[in-house]
Amino acid sequence: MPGLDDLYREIILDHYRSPRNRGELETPPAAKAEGFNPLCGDEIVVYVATETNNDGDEVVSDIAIGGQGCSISQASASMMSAAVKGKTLTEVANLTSSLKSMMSIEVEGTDAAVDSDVSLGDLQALSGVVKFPVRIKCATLAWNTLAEAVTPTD
Amino acid sequence: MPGLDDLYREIILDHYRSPRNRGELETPPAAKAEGFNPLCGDEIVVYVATETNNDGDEVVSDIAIGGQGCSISQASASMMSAAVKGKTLTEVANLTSSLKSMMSIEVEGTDAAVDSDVSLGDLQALSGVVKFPVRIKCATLAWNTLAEAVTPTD
Amino acid sequence: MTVVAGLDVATIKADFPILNQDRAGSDGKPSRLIYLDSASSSQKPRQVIDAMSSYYENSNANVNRGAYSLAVEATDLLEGARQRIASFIGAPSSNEIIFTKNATEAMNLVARSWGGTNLGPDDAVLITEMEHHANIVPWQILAAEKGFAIRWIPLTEDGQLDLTDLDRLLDGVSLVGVSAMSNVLGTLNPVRRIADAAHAAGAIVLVDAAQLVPHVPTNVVDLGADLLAFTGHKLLGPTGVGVLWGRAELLDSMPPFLGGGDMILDVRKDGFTTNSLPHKFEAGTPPIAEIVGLGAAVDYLSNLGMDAVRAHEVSLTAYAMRTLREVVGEDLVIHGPAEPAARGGVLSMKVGAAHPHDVSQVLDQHGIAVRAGHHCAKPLMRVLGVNATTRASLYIYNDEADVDQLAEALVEARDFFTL
Amino acid sequence: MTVVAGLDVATIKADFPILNQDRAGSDGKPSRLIYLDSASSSQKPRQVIDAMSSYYENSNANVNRGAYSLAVEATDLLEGARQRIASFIGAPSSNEIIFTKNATEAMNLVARSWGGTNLGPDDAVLITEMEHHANIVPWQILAAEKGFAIRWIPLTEDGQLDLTDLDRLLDGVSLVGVSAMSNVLGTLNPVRRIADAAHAAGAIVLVDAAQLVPHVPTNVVDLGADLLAFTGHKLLGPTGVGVLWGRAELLDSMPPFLGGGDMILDVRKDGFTTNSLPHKFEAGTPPIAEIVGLGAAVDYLSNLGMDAVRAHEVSLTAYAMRTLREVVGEDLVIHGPAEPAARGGVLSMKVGAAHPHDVSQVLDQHGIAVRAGHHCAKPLMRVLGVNATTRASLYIYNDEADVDQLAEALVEARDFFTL
Ligand SMILES: Cc1ncc(COP(=O)(O)O)c(C=O)c1O
Ligand SMILES: Cc1ncc(COP(=O)(O)O)c(C=O)c1O
Repeated sequence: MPGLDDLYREIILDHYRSPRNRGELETPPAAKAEGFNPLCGDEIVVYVATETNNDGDEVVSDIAIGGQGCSISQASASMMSAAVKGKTLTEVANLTSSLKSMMSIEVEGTDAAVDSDVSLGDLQALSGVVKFPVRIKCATLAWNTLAEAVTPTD
Repeated sequence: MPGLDDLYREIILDHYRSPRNRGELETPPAAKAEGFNPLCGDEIVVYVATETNNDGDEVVSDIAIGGQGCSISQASASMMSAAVKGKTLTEVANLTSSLKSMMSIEVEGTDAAVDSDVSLGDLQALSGVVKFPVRIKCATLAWNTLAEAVTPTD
Repeated sequence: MTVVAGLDVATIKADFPILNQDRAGSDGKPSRLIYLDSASSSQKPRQVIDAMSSYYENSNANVNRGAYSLAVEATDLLEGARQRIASFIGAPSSNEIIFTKNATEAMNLVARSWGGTNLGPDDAVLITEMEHHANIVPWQILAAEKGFAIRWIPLTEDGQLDLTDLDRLLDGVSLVGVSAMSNVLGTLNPVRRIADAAHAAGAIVLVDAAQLVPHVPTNVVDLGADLLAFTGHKLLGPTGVGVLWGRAELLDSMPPFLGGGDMILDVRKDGFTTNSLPHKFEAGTPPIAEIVGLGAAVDYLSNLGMDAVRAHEVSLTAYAMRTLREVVGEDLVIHGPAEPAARGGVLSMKVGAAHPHDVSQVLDQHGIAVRAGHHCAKPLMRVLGVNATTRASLYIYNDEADVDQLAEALVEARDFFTL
Repeated sequence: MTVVAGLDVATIKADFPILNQDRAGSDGKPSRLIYLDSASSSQKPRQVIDAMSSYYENSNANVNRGAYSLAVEATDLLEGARQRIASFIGAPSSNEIIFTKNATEAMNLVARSWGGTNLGPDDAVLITEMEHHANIVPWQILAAEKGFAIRWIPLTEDGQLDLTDLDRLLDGVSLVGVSAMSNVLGTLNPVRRIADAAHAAGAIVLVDAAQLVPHVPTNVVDLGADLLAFTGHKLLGPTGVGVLWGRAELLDSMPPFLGGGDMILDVRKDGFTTNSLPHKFEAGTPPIAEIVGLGAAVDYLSNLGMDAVRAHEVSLTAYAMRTLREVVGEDLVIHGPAEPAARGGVLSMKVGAAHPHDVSQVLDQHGIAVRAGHHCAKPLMRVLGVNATTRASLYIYNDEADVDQLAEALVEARDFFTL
């Protein structure tokens, strides 16, 4: 059985204790999505504002995280918020896909444009989660919620 | 395991081969009830005509049996039709109760007036059925249907 | 050792504890069970019984709920079984496998959830005269509420579906419910042909595969089914578990059936948010050990190979039809298709003038278990003009010796009850 | 040997295979499971596991159908279990015991069958803020169709039902749904008092006894219940079986829920005739082996004596509340009633600032299984102002040593996650 240290890396505990980008954004202009982990009752709220940059790409201009959850889901959300700010939506998609493939999740409907090989930086610390399959949902909750927030709803 | 002879006494096979009182009666004046054995799909129809005798008792003046079934249900119906003709409804109730107690069925709601100790005559041949619990329903189907036919419906 | 078309029945029999026990015979001498009622419920191999005991002894915990490792283990066992069951029937995704308590619940789920939403007074449902009550009564209950019509595909003389008027019958129909294999006649119905016609007419197709999946290689996509139901206990699996498969898109469009734990993402005082497939349709604690057992059953059959299973049954059915007719003679009527390749190993018989209940009693004295009755298909009984039949049904653990003993006992029953 | 108030826990533990297996611990050393999640699902004694294996190995056949002796044997085993389960809960007649797949189905049956017939736009159903989703969502689904109102009995600060306004809340209510014992707070609710008030107001009472029947001597008549649901797997029994008990007269007045085999007397093309109780509500092949297993579970508990079971749990709960508070200290909040005699052995905790999911992860490293989450009671979570709790729940196989280890591990978790 893998030990607690595999899961709770120092950097994760740091983000858990001092979460980045906690708060709300005004909607609109920001988009908002709520995510649930039905297993443990965790709820996460992602607010995300985008703008079009000079190259004509949509970029995450601001992000805020609300809701409550365990150390893994909170840390993952906090690390995500730091990682995606200023990134284009394509870069965000690549990052998400890269994170999920680290979690050994098969990414469905991946199109050719998505590159799962981008560097994860700090997010690499979440790799220990893979040994605790139940916690994978905690780690990916924020990411799925972000994806929902930036997907145009019809 | 009890043998076939316990179940299929000669008198039972005789009633099965030459069933008494097969047919229909006109309704009204006769009453009619249908019985099902959901286990095997058997259906029995009992037609019964009653009249009030000199003592003011209701008496089975005529009875007819329709439907289809196995040897036990057919023989039991045939023997029943022979046994109850001319009997008062109280005598019929006593006979039914007596038969059921031979089958080790607890008779519910038995009132004091019912006497389970009356002599069964030929019906005694059905006693072997008790060793074949599944067939008890076959043996009692006609009797339950008769009871329904003579119960005033509201 | 009896080898019939690829199955080593002696080895298979050895896997089934109940077939290797001495039971008290009518003459007091011990005898072995000759089990010919698999269409009602199959026996279980040691591998299935052990999988469930082992689950309780090593891995038992509630699923989808706990974060501790035992709960993860239980959930993995359940989801692993779901995946193997999905591939056993060629389901495109394991999320399309909904666990129910039996095939009956699966069909009620469809009636209530899909039918409750899509059927009104101007609609019609088309079923067949050979349906099991489980694919009739749910529609009758709902029709009484919603006022739609129920139409029936009639039968030909030899117990096949009469599809002459199919297009006319399909006019205005929203759903076709059809048994892939009759539990009374053994008839294998042309599901694909019916599905194609139904789809062309704008209807969806619910297949009752309770008798198909255990006996015939099954691929839900090739069948053209939209929804398909089967049950664990006829498939070497335990009681208490059934399966509804459905196209994901269709299941997604249907409202939940039962409400409770696991089928929700959120519950507030003013309402709830539904979970995704398959959880949406699996309210409450699922039959966990039973799903694990069904997974083991599917493994057992996959190891034998469903093609070999089918070949064994066709060959044994041919042997049985020939032998029974020869030994019992003119008095024997076997309902349903004459051609073994067009049917499963379900032999519904009329044995002279003897009533099925009496026949089965005589057989029971010889340790032979067959079923006498209406087989939960009363409308079909009326079409056949009988109250009941004597039904012998074959499976992987039956061999020619079983058939020979059946034939002999049928002769005794016939003679005993000949007027 | 640990003897707590009449139960010999060491002997009991020996009956549960899963509690006697070495499992891999976090440090690689083998460790024994400390199972504290019985409110989610209980473990099974050898007697229950064996009863089911033995059923499959010796007596397996479909029930209510076959005339052969094996089918009679299977039917007798099922009906014998029905009788023992009936007397276990003081049911006046075994015909009032309806087998379902779990407690969730039992409550959905009531909602659909009774509610579907009796509830309209002017009606109201009264439930409590501490209900499990299984006694909330079925009413929400039905309310969306029928337009009746759902009202909620609120809670007091210490997690009891606040009955101050009961009479006003009951005004115009047709059914009261109440959990006899909360799966989150452990609260034992005054069902009899509520039932008396409900009956006086003309309402019937559905009791969710999923947590009561396994832990507290239960008599449906004394409770004043009209309908009562529980589930096998929390009661030492297998998954895949639940029970709905109802007053015969009431069940008789309700239309069938699922349609199919066994629940009918006759099926014609133009409709069906319903069978009598209990078959009317048992469509399709029942969970036969599971019912046999539940019968064995009830025998096991009857042998211990439910009074002794309850005494053990009160005493162990008192020990746990005292010990956990002492060892973990001020940081520990135990939700629900403070008085052990007013509650069951369900301890929902807040452990400092640590999230329940993280707490349970730390505990799991020590082989301690507790549940972290919303326990299928999200409305209650909102009332408590939390997202989730860490829940340890006690049963007959737990002892003071289990509690001591829990306390120690909770300290570690608290310290690890203290900011
Ligand atoms: C109070 C209560 N009611 C109902 C249920 C549902 O039981 P099941 O999941 O077996 O249907 C549970 C258990 O999860 C419970 O604790
Ligand atoms: C064709 C068919 N459909 C449905 C069923 C119902 O299966 P279950 O009783 O397991 O729900 C059966 C078996 O009884 C069957 O033979």
